[in-house]
Amino acid sequence: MEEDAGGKVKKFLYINRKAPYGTIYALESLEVVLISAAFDQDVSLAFLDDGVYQIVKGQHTKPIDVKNFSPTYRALEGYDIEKLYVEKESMEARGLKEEDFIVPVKVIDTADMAELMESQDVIMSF
Amino acid sequence: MEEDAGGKVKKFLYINRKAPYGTIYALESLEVVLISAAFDQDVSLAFLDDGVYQIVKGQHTKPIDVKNFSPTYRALEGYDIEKLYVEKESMEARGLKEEDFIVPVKVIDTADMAELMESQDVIMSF
Amino acid sequence: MMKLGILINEGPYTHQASDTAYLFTKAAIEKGHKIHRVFFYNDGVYNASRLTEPPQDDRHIVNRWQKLAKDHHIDLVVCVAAALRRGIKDENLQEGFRISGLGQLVETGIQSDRLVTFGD
Amino acid sequence: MMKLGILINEGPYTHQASDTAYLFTKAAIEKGHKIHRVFFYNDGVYNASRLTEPPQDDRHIVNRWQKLAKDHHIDLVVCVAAALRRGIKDENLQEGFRISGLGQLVETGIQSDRLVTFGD
Amino acid sequence: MLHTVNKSPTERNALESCLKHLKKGSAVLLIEDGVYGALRGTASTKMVEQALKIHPIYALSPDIEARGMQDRVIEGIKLVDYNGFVDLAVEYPGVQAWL
Amino acid sequence: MLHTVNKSPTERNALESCLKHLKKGSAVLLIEDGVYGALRGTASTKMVEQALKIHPIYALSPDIEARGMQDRVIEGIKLVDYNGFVDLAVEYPGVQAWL
Repeated sequence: MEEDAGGKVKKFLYINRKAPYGTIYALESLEVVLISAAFDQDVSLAFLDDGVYQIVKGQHTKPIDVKNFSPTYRALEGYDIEKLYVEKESMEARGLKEEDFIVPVKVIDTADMAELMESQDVIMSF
Repeated sequence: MEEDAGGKVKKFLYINRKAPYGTIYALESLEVVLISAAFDQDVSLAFLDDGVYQIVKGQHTKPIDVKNFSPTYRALEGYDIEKLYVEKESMEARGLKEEDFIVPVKVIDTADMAELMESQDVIMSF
Repeated sequence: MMKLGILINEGPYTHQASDTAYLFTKAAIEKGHKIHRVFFYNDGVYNASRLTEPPQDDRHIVNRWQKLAKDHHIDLVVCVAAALRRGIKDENLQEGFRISGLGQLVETGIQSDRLVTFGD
Repeated sequence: MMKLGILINEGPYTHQASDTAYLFTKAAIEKGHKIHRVFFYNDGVYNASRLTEPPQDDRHIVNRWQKLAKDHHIDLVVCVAAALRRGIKDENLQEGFRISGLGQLVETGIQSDRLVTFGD
Repeated sequence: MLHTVNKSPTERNALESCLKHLKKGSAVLLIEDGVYGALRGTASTKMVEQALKIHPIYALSPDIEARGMQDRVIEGIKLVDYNGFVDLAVEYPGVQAWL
Repeated sequence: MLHTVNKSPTERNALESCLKHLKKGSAVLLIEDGVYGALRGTASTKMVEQALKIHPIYALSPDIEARGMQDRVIEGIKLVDYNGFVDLAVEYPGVQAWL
């Protein structure tokens, strides 16, 4: 892997707005996040709208014969990817609480989420 | 083409709920409808939700370099496919009127659309 | 016992449609129903690619369909028009699938007691 | 003049994403901007299939990308992981595209002044 | 008629449109991301509970479990596995997918 | 930031979610099926007109014309072609796609 990016450090935000398993977007987004760890950038993840479902505890995918990738979010910490933001309004509209998530997250409101988006150099959405 | 289906005549309903061009579903649905003409079945088309956009007049697709398939709906009559239903509530929520459509349609309300769906033998949605 | 037709409109891995269709079809067979045909349309044609190579720890959607079809003599039909514009041809078609016209879908609707659609 | 990176997440014909990305990229080149890379991810990898054969009266999305890249020396990169699980390999890869790792996408984000995403 | 819905009600309009088109005797089966429509305490719960007064609503338990939603299902929604899905498809006179 | 939306507001929640996340100085560009959000007299018109009071909203005219919507665009929404799309992507400090 070529990891030399000329010493630049940019703020990367990965936006997750889709539920897991119904489509592959959540998984393939996570695959990019993992790769980005090798580039020493300033990485954040945002979970809003149905994206908050990606990190809910208690996923058991054996009955649909698909790999459960939710534990991988826990591994992000080991790659120094620790800035995970969940939008409060999205979480509440789905009856979820902070303790329902598989990883520590920072819950922020819509205004702060908008602020976070605005402050980024590179935004990836899948 | 094998058109012998053992003499059975079934009621086929093609349900169109998606806008044209953003995705290929409207076009590929129309391709099935055209083929079904060869089978002497009792064919109806339903346009509801964003599907009503498929048959709006005045489509000019040259600027996006995609083929304009809306005139094909006019050709359906030549194949004895004449039962085209548009849902009134869907049409009105999009600011459309019966005269905005490229083909003659029957405008029916949600209750009648539900009735139409219920009375079919085979329903295809794309 | 009924005759079921299956329509799959999305490609493997990207959408769950093909997974659900497979598990439904398998359950239907085990219950003694007959599968008249599985028809692959729209992006569903990608389910027939012989070149598909998922990660080792993932299910192999293409080969799974192939095996089910072989074990139970199921007709797996890929729409020729949808396949051509998506780069699926005899050249990369998995054994056990066949390419044919859309008429086969209409015929499936006519001949089956139920047509069950899986898509996006 | 700016350096632009393009990300395409959907396959040809099925979604308009690749069409829009192409017309955007062409306009950007004509305006004198530089395209750092076009990266094909998710179903976007299907844009690189050499076997694609649209109807005669339709645009040829794959060959159009190929020509644009050739005329303007654009790097067209297909993600290897996304491609393998979708049956895109050297065997059916159109000339002018290359298969590489996801790191190339991150690098595109780092090196480009703007990353513009087209998807579903 | 058995109506299948595979889209999340907080992302798309499929479930809402489906529920508006139910006739007496029809049932709904929530599958794939559609199972998010089966949950308590969400923005779509009330709409689903209203429909549940008149129509049987089922949800595919493998999809519920995959998404970690097993403890959140609205009371009265019946869980079925793939065998149950087949039985429903056979029991009702037709299957309509709300794609 | 330039926010692009390519989904119909009557099918999905992308436009609504986007409009909630606009910061001062941000603009919206409607493309592909997103251009249905640019229309007068629809269920989403009011929401878009509200946002238009604060933020510039653009729509991609090739997509408007493809869909036959050229006579229905809300006053104040500016039409751009692919060149204009490029100019907007360059003018704003970043582009965020609401997929």
